[in-house]
Amino acid sequence: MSVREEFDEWAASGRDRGMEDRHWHTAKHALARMPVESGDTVLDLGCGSGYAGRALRETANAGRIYGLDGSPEMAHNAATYTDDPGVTYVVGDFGSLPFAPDAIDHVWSMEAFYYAADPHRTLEEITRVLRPGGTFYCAVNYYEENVHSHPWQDTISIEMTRWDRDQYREAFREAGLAVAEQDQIPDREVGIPPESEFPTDDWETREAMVERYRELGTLLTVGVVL
Amino acid sequence: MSVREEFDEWAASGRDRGMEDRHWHTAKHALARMPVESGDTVLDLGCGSGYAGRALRETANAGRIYGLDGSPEMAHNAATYTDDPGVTYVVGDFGSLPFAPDAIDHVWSMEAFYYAADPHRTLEEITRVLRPGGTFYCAVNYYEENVHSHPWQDTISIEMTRWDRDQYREAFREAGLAVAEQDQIPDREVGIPPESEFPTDDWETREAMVERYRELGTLLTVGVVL
Amino acid sequence: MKESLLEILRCPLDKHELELEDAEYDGEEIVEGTLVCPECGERYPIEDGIPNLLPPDMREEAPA
Amino acid sequence: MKESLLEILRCPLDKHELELEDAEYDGEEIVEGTLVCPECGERYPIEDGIPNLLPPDMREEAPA
Ligand SMILES: Nc1ncnc2c1ncn2[C@@H]1O[C@H](CSCC[C@H](N)C(=O)O)[C@@H](O)[C@H]1O
Ligand SMILES: Nc1ncnc2c1ncn2[C@@H]1O[C@H](CSCC[C@H](N)C(=O)O)[C@@H](O)[C@H]1O
Repeated sequence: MSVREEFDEWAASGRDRGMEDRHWHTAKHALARMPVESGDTVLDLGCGSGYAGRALRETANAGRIYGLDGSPEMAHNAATYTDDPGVTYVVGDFGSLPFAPDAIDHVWSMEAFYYAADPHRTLEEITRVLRPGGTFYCAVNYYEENVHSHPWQDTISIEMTRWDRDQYREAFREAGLAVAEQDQIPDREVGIPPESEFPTDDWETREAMVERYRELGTLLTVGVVL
Repeated sequence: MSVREEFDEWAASGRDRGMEDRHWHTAKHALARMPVESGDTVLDLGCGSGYAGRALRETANAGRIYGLDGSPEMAHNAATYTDDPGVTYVVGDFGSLPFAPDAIDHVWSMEAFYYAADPHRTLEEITRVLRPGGTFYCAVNYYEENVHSHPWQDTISIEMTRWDRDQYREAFREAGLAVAEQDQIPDREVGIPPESEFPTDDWETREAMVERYRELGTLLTVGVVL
Repeated sequence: MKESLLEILRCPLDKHELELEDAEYDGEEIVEGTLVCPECGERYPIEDGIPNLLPPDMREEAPA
Repeated sequence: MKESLLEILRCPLDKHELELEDAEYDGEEIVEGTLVCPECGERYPIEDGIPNLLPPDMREEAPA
């Protein structure tokens, strides 16, 4: 199945809003760190429901938000959640961004980057569309150190990239992005049931669930175009 | 009183270790985000007891740490806390760093930057000694939004710079540092007594103490040399 | 989408500027139309106001 | 301090390289000595292994 088919299906079944609720727990902390100035242009790669861009309009007074997604259904859903004229959705692929060079001040991507068919090429594309000094905020829950995310590949038809922390930093630098920060942001909000309720449908042990959310969390890598 | 006199006195009375204990609560989170690679050279500006540089040697395998402090007593104390040959202390002033251009991979500074007599000049000096792509991690508890820090100026003879978040970002950019991140890191460790114990010697209300530590926290601004 | 979007949008294949054809407007919003790359000739549809700039080989309809 | 530190240390006033004089060693460590700037002639003491590179006007002893 293609990205479009897979995620059109997710969008049609309402998973875009479900992801928004869950991802917000850690995404909001990363969004709050972004050096977005009033009037800046921000690109949200794999925007899903588009919540991140809308948040940056409200909190950082971003001037223009472009939400790009490979799934037309996702982009169309996102468009129905806002009538803000500063927010625009575009259907496109991570492999060949349909934007002019230096057109973007900051790129955001949550839980999407690892679906890129060629992640190195995507990083080069990001470097191309960002102006010098622009940042790429790349947040992922699927990464090598998060052993609890490894089985996700079995549930989806698209090949996923599972880099570790070092590989993210190295690939950023290869593409011309200086690494400014790397962090793991814990999810302190998801409810973890008491010991007596384990195993649950999703978790063998309470310990594993605590490790996944409170300790490993979301891997954030921040790059800056030199 | 000069920086040297003021802080020599602090060092002589053991306040260097006291600051280390308190600052560690938030400094460790910022240190953990730094993109320090094995073998990198890190400069700690206003190193005090020198704990931050020693931590980066241990956790990130930094190759060389230079701890610079304007107080000879601070630097001499710091030297007695380690015999690691990768760690070197230097007495010097923020206004004219005694280092070659491009010599440093990353600069760290905790609770010290605002003592610079001319903070703009210090930022230019930092840009000069950092290599392109190098980062400046600037962490401060004394800043405009932290109203609880405002009275600190009355307790010290050195003039302190009290910028707000915007002023930090603007000054970084003026000096040639792209802003990669700005964040306020809460101190979740300092013990806050129960309501019944307020007012304490230091705090009128519990609410104020909670705001100071759990909400406002340490302001971190990260710059990258273009 | 707004017409001003053309300033920043590029053909995903050759990064050339795009030209707008057959535009239908709803106020300032372009709701239907086609973006054409004068360099490679590729055509990209605007559907419901959203331009579809997937490379052509990724754009086919899902099998019914 | 180690002699290799000279590669990176500069005169705080004019950023010129520094030269080492009157060095006393303890193994590889220079424990006492003077760093001299051949450009401006300024002299910086090494005390207990720690070079003092404060600009001269900031270096005076505290009033006794
Ligand atoms: N190659 C590709 N090009 C463009 N979008 C892609 C893509 N691969 C996956 N996507 C999109 O990336 C999204 C991943 S789900 C994450 C959505 C959103 N960022 C959130 O935090 O909830 C999906 O909407 C999917 O359609
Ligand atoms: N202009 C200046 N040049 C060099 N060092 C300075 C300075 N002004 C203040 N300092 C030093 O900055 C330190 C501030 S106290 C903070 C120490 C340490 N970073 C910590 O986190 O605990 C003091 O050691 C003081 O001597």
